[in-house]
Amino acid sequence: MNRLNVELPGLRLKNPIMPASGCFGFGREFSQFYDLSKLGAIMIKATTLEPRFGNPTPRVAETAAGMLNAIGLQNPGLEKVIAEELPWLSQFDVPIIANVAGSVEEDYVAVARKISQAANVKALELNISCPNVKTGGIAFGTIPEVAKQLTRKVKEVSAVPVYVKLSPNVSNIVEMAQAVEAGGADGITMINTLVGMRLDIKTGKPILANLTGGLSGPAIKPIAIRMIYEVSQAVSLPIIGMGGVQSAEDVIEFLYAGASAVAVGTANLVDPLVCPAIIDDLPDVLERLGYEHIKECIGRSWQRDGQFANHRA
Amino acid sequence: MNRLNVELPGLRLKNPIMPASGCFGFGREFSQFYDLSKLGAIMIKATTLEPRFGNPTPRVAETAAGMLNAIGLQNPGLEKVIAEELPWLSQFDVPIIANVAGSVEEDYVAVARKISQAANVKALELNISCPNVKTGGIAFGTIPEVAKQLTRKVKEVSAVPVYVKLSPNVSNIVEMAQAVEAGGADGITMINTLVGMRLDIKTGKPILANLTGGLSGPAIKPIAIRMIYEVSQAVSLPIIGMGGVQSAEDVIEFLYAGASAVAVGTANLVDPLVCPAIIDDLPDVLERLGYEHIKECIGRSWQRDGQFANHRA
Amino acid sequence: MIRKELCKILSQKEIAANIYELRVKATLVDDIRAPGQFVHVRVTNGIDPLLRRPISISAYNQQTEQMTLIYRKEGRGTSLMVQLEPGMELDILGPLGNGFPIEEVSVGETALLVGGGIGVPPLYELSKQLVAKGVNVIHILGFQTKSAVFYEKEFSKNGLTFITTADGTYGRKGFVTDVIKEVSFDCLYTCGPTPMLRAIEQGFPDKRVFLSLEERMACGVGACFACVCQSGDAADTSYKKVCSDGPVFRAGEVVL
Amino acid sequence: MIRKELCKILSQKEIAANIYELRVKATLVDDIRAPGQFVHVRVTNGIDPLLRRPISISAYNQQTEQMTLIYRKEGRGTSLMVQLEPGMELDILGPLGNGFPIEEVSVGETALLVGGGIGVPPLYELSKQLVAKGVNVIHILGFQTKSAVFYEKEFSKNGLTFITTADGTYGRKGFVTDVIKEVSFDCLYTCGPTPMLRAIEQGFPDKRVFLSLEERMACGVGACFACVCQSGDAADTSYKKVCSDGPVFRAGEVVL
Ligand SMILES: Cc1cc2nc3c(=O)[nH]c(=O)nc-3n(C[C@H](O)[C@H](O)[C@H](O)COP(=O)(O)OP(=O)(O)OC[C@H]3O[C@@H](n4cnc5c(N)ncnc54)[C@H](O)[C@@H]3O)c2cc1C
Ligand SMILES: Cc1cc2nc3c(=O)[nH]c(=O)nc-3n(C[C@H](O)[C@H](O)[C@H](O)COP(=O)(O)OP(=O)(O)OC[C@H]3O[C@@H](n4cnc5c(N)ncnc54)[C@H](O)[C@@H]3O)c2cc1C
Ligand SMILES: Cc1cc2nc3c(=O)[nH]c(=O)nc-3n(C[C@H](O)[C@H](O)[C@H](O)COP(=O)(O)O)c2cc1C
Ligand SMILES: Cc1cc2nc3c(=O)[nH]c(=O)nc-3n(C[C@H](O)[C@H](O)[C@H](O)COP(=O)(O)O)c2cc1C
Ligand code: FES
Ligand code: FES
Repeated sequence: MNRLNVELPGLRLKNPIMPASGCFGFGREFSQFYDLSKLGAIMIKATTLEPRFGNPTPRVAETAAGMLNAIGLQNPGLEKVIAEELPWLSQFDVPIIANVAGSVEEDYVAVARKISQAANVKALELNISCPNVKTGGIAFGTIPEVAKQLTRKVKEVSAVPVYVKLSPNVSNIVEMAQAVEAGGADGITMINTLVGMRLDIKTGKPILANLTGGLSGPAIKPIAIRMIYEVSQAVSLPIIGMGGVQSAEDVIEFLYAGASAVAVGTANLVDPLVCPAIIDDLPDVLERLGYEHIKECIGRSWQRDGQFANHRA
Repeated sequence: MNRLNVELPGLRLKNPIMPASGCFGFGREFSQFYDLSKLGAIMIKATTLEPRFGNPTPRVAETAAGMLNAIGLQNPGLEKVIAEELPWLSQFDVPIIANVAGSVEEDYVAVARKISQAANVKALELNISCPNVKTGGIAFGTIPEVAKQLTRKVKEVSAVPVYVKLSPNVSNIVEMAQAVEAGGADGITMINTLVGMRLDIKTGKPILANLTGGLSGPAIKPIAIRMIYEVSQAVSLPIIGMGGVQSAEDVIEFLYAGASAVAVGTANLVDPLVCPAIIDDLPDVLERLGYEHIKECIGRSWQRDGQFANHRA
Repeated sequence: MIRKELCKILSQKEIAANIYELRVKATLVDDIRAPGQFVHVRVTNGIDPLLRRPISISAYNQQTEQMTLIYRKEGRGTSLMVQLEPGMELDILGPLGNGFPIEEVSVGETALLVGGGIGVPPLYELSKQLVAKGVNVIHILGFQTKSAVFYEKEFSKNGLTFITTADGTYGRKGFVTDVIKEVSFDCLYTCGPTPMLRAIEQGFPDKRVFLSLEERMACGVGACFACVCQSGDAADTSYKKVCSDGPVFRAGEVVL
Repeated sequence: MIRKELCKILSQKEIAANIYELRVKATLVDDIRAPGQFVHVRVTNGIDPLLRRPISISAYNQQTEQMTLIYRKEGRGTSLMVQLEPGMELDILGPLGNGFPIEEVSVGETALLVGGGIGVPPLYELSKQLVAKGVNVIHILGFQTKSAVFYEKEFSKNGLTFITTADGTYGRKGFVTDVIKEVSFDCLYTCGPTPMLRAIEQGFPDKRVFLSLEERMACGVGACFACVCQSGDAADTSYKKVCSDGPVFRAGEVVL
């Protein structure tokens, strides 16, 4: 019996585990370590209309139980992703979630229209929350009305369901979630990184050339859990949760909070085998905790007890 | 020569190190470990008009490189603080910064008027940002207009300078800082905790009885640094910085970012001797980095090079 | 006085499944005033994990400045403690809190000591001191299963010792509360899970009963208000801190 | 193939002030293709520090499946590495990147190897392999001060070796670039701080020059785009990744 399969708009997942966008490139490097068909899905690196070189280096800095990155949406551009990366990925039996980014609305719409037609792209992830690009990006992610509008425009042209990726750098995450729901989103992915900074003790200057960067890793997990807990109760969209996941237990905690599937970001950079390791561990953890199927964990933190009669614990 | 003294509105600090509010009680426990006169100042536990019992337990949970707390402003109330705690503290040669909290504007005003008259209270810290109280607290800290208004009201009655403590749980921290500056604040303290949550892997339920709690400790340092960097360039008020400070190097990083003094919170709970240890380490760190006086570090991250001619490095 | 001290590890061994006995040398032993006090252990100099871990003092000797901690390997913190070896140093804050009052029982009277699982350790020093004073001591020690049982021999030297296991694999099957009814005593000291403490408190409203509580802690010294419990006196809106007012309370003193 | 392997520590010693030589046994040694490749070391199973640390392979032996890493104790990560002892295991990812091309120099020609500080280690295996091939090798090794000098004897066995120190406490006072002018060579291999690499690149526009770069890394395998540098060809807007396209580049191939 498969205890791990989950169905979400556009996505039939063998298991709820997928690498998060930007932490897995387009999969090539990781295919040296394991068969990518093992994954529930793959969230590929943000794709923009034109190729982007991204920010100057240094682009990463370490922090306590986390890291800052300011990659700046470096990617080979829509054309190359469609001509080279997606066809290469099609050798694997795994749905692709294409992370779509841009500076202005038209960019998003153009990328979404085209990339959503690729055979193995089963859903879009609208990146309205990247903290490392100067134009567009951040404003889309912090003003509800703008986010709603963008979601609607992208929905109009997309051939597949649209998930919107929320930024945690807001006063009211629920308001943002409700806005994208009203805009017609099929799902939510959360959270993106928190804006942070580190200074060099010797020079006094920022370590990152971009000055600020996005904070990811275990440090942000409690913030992600809290936000998913709030959002999952306030909207009726499914959530793909992320932020500091390192282990099968972390995955369960995200599901308890209200996520229906979980993405792993930074941990891939530390241990390239982390995703298959988590997938292998999950059945045992479910067994130990007394769940027949992983779905029983979803939203347990806020459900009334007894809602899942067959829980043995 | 004292290389560490700093002058701020209302405060002549021997050194820029002080325990952060809520992590030091009213000093009694720590006086077993060292002479409190050694500190630059002391930020005492939040004081409310009436005694408060606070939230049910568990009130703390550990996270990666951080902790969540939901103490809920437990304190013996204004009367007792004035009758017992402040007189006891007056045996030490150290300025007190009184953390003022409440549910409605009138509470803040009443506490501020009275406590600011105590002889050893040299400044108030207006706690508009505590994430763990249901009424008031959080709204004051996230709506600029409300924060400005409250600041103005408290300024009207306070006998000492007023510092406003900012919440990091906002989309735009600069806007909040500018609002309290417009309201007449004499200084800013930042950051308070980020709202987070942890779930029990066995039960699926929140570990904290209050469900959510405030995230503090090294995990949040990069967020604090980034916010201080932004705010210190946007307002002309001095900043007392905090968030994850554990060492003299951390203190320097906060000063570089733009803080004029630094508070130590969570680290006191791990090592009761951390504040005197940092104070003892600072001169050596300054020597190693080539600064004559600690003031030379303030704002270095955004100052043009050469601004401090006498820096030897 | 409370000290923060780098203490030398003398020995460590696994005395039951996942239960470890750690012996350390520390001058802070000089300041221990009663059995049932605890220490707050920093398991790493780094930030993973960040907070200290509270562990009861299960035995101490002020002549030799040695003490014994007995702990169960639970999560990250105690798992790191397992790696300690003789000669290494451990950052310990203590002694903390108030212990069991041995003056509450007189020579010739009978004290009943009831421990559940990881609540057993602090009772060992208590038992020794009561016997030294001339008090009759009876122990009821409850464990999950046979492999988790420890210190039966040590306790037996001091007095009658009943062991219960929840699954019946050793001693009596059931809970400590099943056995308590069968013995008579003048004063009861207990440490263990809250439901057990609650049952005991309710069972003997007329006896002298002392309970040692557990609560999640941060500072361990009374400054942060993490570990509070409500006063048992409903009219009293104040609070008690488990770390500095406890961990031992007289039955009824606080709400369990 | 890149492997992630728990490698056994064979030995560790301090060979100069704060410079450590670590020998490990690892099957991933089988896959090393050239001197100048590196490994990515996870110094703890926990989260402090979180990221791996890139360290060059300074020598390896595929018969015995052993390799040597030489590193300077800098911050938290390398400080934890200092605590490794024989018998312990270390999580290593590798071999990574592309090394120095020894095929670029022919038998009888002269190769100049220029290392600065912690850029010296990868040159050692390169030197050995060049000598084995029949190439004349000259080394110029720059250090901060006398106490930081290491491997002078080892390099001297392979060929003429100049040592410079910035403060003049040992060898020639000054920088490696002061000495380069005095020697003649056919091909130059270098590793060290970027200003040094830049000076060398500019100094010999007509020679075969290969530079090994350093950049802050996260994944180390080419997936995260942390470690990029711009292509030297201004018309080419693409990028190179130091971890997977480098760390060794031909002079001019990337912008320093
Ligand atoms: C006064 C006192 C005395 C204690 N004496 C002993 C003893 O002698 N032997 C022993 O084995 N255990 C004892 N405990 C329990 C012990 O503190 C926990 O088992 C330990 O903190 C677990 O840490 P961990 O990192 O292994 O587990 P984790 O679950 O990873 O810990 C996570 C966090 O929860 C806290 N926590 C987890 N369980 C408890 C608990 N039961 N009580 C308080 N905090 C907890 C930890 O301190 C930490 O902050 C005592 C607790 C208290 C309050
Ligand atoms: C390809 C390559 C090969 C290297 N080979 C060697 C070697 O053989 N011997 C040696 O001593 N050092 C080498 N280094 C440098 C070494 O990686 C750093 O000294 C080390 O990462 C410092 O870690 P830390 O935790 O001690 O310092 P910290 O300053 O605490 O590190 C903080 C963060 O900055 C990164 N960082 C710091 N310095 C550097 C640096 N110079 N280059 C890249 N990242 C850095 C760390 O990896 C970490 O993520 C190499 C670097 C690269 C990129
Ligand atoms: C190096 C790096 C690059 C990232 N690039 C992207 C990106 O291109 N698009 C995006 O939506 N998120 C990007 N993210 C954010 C992650 O997808 C994820 O939301 C975040 O890192 C939190 O998860 P984690 O803590 O597991 O890493 C990036 C994160 C990292 C660390
Ligand atoms: C246990 C605890 C209690 C706190 N209580 C208060 C409080 O009463 N008033 C307040 O303004 N901040 C309070 N804070 C927030 C701290 O003063 C500080 O802003 C925050 O913890 C960040 O600093 P740190 O990372 O050094 O702890 C509390 C923090 C902790 C951990
Ligand atoms: S743990 Fe801080 S008051 Fe008890
Ligand atoms: S470090 Fe990730 S691409 Fe080079």
